[in-house]
Amino acid sequence: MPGSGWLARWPVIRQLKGEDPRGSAARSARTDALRPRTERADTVARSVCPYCAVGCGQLVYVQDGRVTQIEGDPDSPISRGRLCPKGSASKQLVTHPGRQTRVLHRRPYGTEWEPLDLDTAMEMIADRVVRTRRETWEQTCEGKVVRRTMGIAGLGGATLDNEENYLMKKLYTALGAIQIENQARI
Amino acid sequence: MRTEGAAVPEAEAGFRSYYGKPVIKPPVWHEPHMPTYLYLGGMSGVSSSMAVMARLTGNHRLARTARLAAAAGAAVGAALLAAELGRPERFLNMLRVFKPTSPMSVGSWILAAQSGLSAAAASADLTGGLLPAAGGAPLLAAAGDAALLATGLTGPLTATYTAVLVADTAVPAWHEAYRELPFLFAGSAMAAAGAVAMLATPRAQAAPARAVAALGAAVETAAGTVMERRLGMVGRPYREGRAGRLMGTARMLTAGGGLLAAVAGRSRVLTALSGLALTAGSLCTRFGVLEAGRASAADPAYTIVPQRERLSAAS
Amino acid sequence: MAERMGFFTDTSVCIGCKACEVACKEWNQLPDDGFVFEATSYDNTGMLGASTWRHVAFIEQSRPVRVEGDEGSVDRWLMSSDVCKHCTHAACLDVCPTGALFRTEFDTVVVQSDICNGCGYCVPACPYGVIDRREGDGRAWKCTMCYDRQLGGLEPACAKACPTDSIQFGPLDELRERAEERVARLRADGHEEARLYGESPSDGVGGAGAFFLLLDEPEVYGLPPDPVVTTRDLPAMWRWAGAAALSMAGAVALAFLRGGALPNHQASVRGGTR
Amino acid sequence: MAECHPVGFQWVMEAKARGARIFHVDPRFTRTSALADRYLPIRAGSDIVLLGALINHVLQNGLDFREYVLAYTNAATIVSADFRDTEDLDGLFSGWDPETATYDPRSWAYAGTDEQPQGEHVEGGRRHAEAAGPESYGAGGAGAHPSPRTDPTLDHPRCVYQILKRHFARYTPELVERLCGIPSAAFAELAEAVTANSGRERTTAWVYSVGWTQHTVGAQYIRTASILQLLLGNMGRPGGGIMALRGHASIQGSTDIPTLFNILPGYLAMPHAHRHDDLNHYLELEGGETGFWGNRRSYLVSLLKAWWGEAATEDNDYCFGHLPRMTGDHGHYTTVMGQIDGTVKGYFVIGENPAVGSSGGRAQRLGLANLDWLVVRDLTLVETATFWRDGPELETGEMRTEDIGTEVFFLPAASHVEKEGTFTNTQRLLQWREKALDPPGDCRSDLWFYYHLGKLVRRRLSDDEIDRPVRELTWDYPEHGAHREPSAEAVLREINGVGPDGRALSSSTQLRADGSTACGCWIYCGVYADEVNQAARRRPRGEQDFVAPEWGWAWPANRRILYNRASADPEGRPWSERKAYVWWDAERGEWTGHDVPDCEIGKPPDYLPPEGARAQDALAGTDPFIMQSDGKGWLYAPSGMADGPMPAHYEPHESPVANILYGQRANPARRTFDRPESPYNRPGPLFPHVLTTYRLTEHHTAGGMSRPLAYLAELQPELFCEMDPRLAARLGLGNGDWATIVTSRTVLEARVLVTGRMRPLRVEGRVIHQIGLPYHWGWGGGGLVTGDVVNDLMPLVLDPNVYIQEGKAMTCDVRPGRRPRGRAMLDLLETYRHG
Repeated sequence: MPGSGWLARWPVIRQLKGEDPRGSAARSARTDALRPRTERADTVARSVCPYCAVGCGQLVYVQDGRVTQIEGDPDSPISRGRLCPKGSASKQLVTHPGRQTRVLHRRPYGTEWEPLDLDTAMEMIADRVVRTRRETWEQTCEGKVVRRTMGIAGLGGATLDNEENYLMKKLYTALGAIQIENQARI
Repeated sequence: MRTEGAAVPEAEAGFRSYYGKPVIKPPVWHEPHMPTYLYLGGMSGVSSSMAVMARLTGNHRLARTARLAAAAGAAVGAALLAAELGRPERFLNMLRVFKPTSPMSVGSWILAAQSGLSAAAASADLTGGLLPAAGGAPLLAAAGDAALLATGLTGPLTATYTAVLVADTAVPAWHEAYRELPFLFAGSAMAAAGAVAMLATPRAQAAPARAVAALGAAVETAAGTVMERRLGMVGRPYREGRAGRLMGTARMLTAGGGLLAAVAGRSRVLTALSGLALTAGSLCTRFGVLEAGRASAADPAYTIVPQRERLSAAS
Repeated sequence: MAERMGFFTDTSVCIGCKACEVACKEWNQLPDDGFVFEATSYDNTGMLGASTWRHVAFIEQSRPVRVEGDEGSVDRWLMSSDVCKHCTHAACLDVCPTGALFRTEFDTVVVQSDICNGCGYCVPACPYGVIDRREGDGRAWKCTMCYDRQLGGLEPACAKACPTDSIQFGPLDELRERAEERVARLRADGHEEARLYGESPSDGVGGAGAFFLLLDEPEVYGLPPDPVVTTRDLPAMWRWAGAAALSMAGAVALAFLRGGALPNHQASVRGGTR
Repeated sequence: MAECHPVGFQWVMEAKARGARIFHVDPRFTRTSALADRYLPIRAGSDIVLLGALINHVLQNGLDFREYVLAYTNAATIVSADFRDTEDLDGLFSGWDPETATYDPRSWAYAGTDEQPQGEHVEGGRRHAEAAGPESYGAGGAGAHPSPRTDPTLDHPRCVYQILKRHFARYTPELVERLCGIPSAAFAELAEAVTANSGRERTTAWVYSVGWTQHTVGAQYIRTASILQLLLGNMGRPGGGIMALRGHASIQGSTDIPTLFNILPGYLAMPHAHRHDDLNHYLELEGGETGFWGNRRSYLVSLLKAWWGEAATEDNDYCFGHLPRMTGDHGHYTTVMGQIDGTVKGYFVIGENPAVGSSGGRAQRLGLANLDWLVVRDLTLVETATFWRDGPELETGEMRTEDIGTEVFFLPAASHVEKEGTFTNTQRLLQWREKALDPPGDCRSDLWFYYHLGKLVRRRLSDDEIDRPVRELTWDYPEHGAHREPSAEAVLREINGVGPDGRALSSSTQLRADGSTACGCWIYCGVYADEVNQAARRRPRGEQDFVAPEWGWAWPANRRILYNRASADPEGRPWSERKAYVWWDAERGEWTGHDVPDCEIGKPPDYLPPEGARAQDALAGTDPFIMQSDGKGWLYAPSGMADGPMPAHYEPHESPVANILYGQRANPARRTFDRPESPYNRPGPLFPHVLTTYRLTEHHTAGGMSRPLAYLAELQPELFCEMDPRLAARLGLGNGDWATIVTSRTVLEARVLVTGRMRPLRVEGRVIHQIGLPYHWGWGGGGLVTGDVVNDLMPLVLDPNVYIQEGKAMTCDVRPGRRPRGRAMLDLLETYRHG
């Protein structure tokens, strides 16, 4: 075969050899190598869209530790592989540059955020929970035993997993925190 | 272009559109690169023809001017074209394929030939002039002459292919003008090349240049008039707005410059006036045509109304 | 060559959700198009462009209603997802000087971003205003009908996402049949205004690889009513240009031979008669 | 539905293609209207008139599905002679106590049920109502007499059927035209379609979202639809029902396993200090003894065993005393008032953004600014985390950063692909998500956060008695990976429950009241049956039938249609071949069909309960509504509702028109807050227009998950208000201009979208303009686009049953131009409050 160098790949030469200058002769090496990037994924997770409650199936493609694509799961009897604009933007939801990945702390009366170590933050929060609970403990109310704290409240979104809600309710209830609410009220 | 009220303004100007938005995209080519290139390409092409004729008729002074003008026009024009690209470093991709369906592909090959040949012709002439006693001079001169003669073919193509380039688009004011545009461009190119030669050649040797300029002005004016008359509504962008002003100015400068060229004779002042007017006129024409295309693309009326008329005529 | 693949966009079931726009951008990793409120119904995209390869048009219409207090109330809201037509006779492909635009084995028209040098010629050549050059990037971009996905046997991202199957993807012949049936059904149901757009191989672009079922005139959706590939007239253009070139050469020759003879000829060449 | 649930809408389009007719009722012409066969514009807040008129149409013309109604509803039941209707009392039912602004529901009871509990102990009573008690009926009904007196001829003047007929008699097409703004011809077409498409061969389905719930009569909206669907025989049947389209991935799960103040997992009521002394007392009062709810002792004891394990014994009431007690409303808005008043010190905000997402945002922010500490967990820096540095009160000078003492912790959260767990979708379907990858940086799941927080708290405990519930809590889950992520499957297994042998249970019928079983949420029992994560099942749809029972797992017992016993006639035969769903197979002696039958599989249709039977044994073989104490669908609710046994039309709290039906203008039992932070619009010409709010397809709720995304933000980049052309012309506003919208709560600005999709309605002889505002914007939150906070406009006024705020209908004023800034904005607001 004459030449495999640039000259042989030069479309004008391919054209002279009879290839279509508007078709095959014009193809670049990159074009010849094109494949859907999902084929290069290391893993595919079967997930569910996090926006509304229809519960559309999603396939999450991961390559080299990064999400490379999220699209509908055609197997789902609910969504049949389809997604709305929000569901279609799910990859951006998990990869967009505005996502916060570090703990931030604002001191009382502070004017700026300060960085904080995650473990330290957890210890500090646990301290505050225990302290506030003790300080605001209510053993009785209107003559009745209530065993609770009105000093700690919680509000959760409705994109929390059932397992998460369960642990939340379990812990809060044991702590005696009752002002525990959810988007479901709103 | 936004219209008040939420519904599509119906039958507002005898046609319907999507919020008055254009149907087609306006040309992305920038000023001054593209119109200047059109001017330079035309000037270069006609200069080549003049150089050939001057060489054949023995008008060496004029031939030299024209050779240089042809080479300079092609080189600078090519540089402007490259600068106009979104990815100038990929300029050479223009020669990746040869596509007869693409006036720009054809034009690129033409321009490649024209710039190469005119550069060869010019440099042979220049070297010959600088080194009259050098040994290889006759050989060089012969090669230069051969290149020059070849530009006799590429020159006219360079001067006129650009009309096909702009006409082969969906821009109504360009596409519909595909008959007249080549003549308009040819005339404009003659006027431009004639003007350059007039200005840069001793007046004694410049008579053919003045004739070329005058003829060019006449051709351009005639073609322009015919074009606008024939295009009717689609030709409106050539008469209105910025494009209209440019085209009007071009018309005056070209006609005036052409008349002056015809009568300038050996008058220094008149020659200068004529040459400058024609140069400016030719540039105005190129800027005007580009601007008219842009205006024509931006207003959906020029796209929709003729197509609607075509459909009703067919049904 | 594989079977010709295409899009059939049935706007009669489009809900204007714009999933197609987003799914396209996610797959093709396109930049955003700016954050501008257009006040054109729910359309803040405007039109197709270098970074928007699907565009949903929103058209609010009212028919005369003779109920007091109901004048001008909208009773029809047309939505339609526009896309590159992948023409049989594609002007962008015809005029591309570099071969960046080429026809694939699926009979679609694709720009090769590693080849395109941003000459911009395809932009005004397209009779639908689809392809555009991206600011900053300098290259021309448009819908590829997810060529890479097709190479892996996947359907394009927009068609896959479309919740109501308004965007259908498949072999063009099948789609045309399906579309004919659909339009017949709609007409039988009293939607006289239903019509196909771009499906006929005898139209000015030889039929589109992406065609539409519309409920009003094409221009209402921002589509040209009778698009023609500009290169249809190219031979004529070359003829006229050739005539102009010859005329020009002739005129120059005339200028030299008639009016422009040299008064003092020390000419070494006995020219003009050879 | 096309707007907010586009992918679900594919099934509506599918039905339409098969010949279903789609009606869309909405204040605005939306993307759903565009695809519907008919669009009916309606004044926001008047839906009970429309639905009531449909009920009236059915009753007056005898169009009910009589066989279904007689067998499956309480139509024939005789109601107490003490009952007085709103028609008698000008908009109040009997039992109204103006002092406490609550109903005593005793007079609503069935006739001859004198033995039922009295006073405080009645479900629906004051203490019950003041703690949103009715919400605990998410899995079952309130208690009522199991076999009350009936009149199968339906002629008895005090039978439910006749009461209903009288109650709705004035809900006529003319009234619909006058109050809703729907022309009577359009109503007639709707009524004809709904009734013609109901019965043996056909069913009609209703779909709603928060357009029905976010009202001061929200729960009664749903009741009205339920009555209509029961009369037409559309409940428990394929293609029927009332579909609540919920707006968040697991908002159904968030009430099933609630992070709500008034319920425990599985809709068991939180104990109330004044209603419940001990376990027995609690069980006695919460629900009837008959029907499946009669098993609630098993459900609660199993829950307590799941939480306190070995420590929970029969002797200590299974640690029932560990549960904190309610004393009233501890809901979201009351909690915010507690923050403002300084009683609430610490606040966890998890994947939520009340600073822009809750009604009356100003009160929310005042509350946040008065905390000792605040923990916010989210994907981006939502406004709730940053209010102290960029909140709107800083611009007006009402707050200064250096004066705000709140300590704020922002902890980044893992996204839905970075953790595993289940969402419960709008159809009660649990779907397990596989984890795709680890979360980046400090991002962690909320499961991780609460598990490790619990461990850290437990490390800090003393021997003090108050620490006992935490000390004895079962809090030991396997940990995985470098982040020591607790196992979500282990938690799901605990939710499912285990038997005495330690093996996962497969059905809630296995739950025992003797402490031998443990189960975290009885309605989810079976999700881990056979030690298999049933929610993770993904059998492709092509490989199973249309019910697709092997995709995920639906509570209860993987049933896809609730109360599906009603899809068969009393004898157990399908009502029609076309509508066959489950049926009695006499040969095999069991129920069978496409779905899991929603009754005991071996209970024959002719089963009659013996005297004194309890729980499910007390229900006949013909009783499909197995969670109700009488097994019947309730056309009339003798108990359980805080605001009446039947729905009545009340105007929204803020309405530009009077209530022409009753002297009582708005729901008398609605919950209001008399607070200066969030005053109400004064009636009168100052606020002439109706304001309604909604979502757009392109965004999500308050925008936390959509505004930071370029691909979504560019599609709807700016807050706009939709306005009809006539009002716009009157105000001199053009398309794309700016307008200022005012309520007593705040002033905001929006771009104007002049559109004929908004229609002025002729209501009570005058033209009412409705203004539409999508509520997705805020001032920051990592958003690429910003805008004023629409929720700030809303009044704090709640439905009395479930304490949801009235966000869908209020009054407002509109002014041309942009709003004033800073102090000037407060001055303008003053003129509206007091001017």
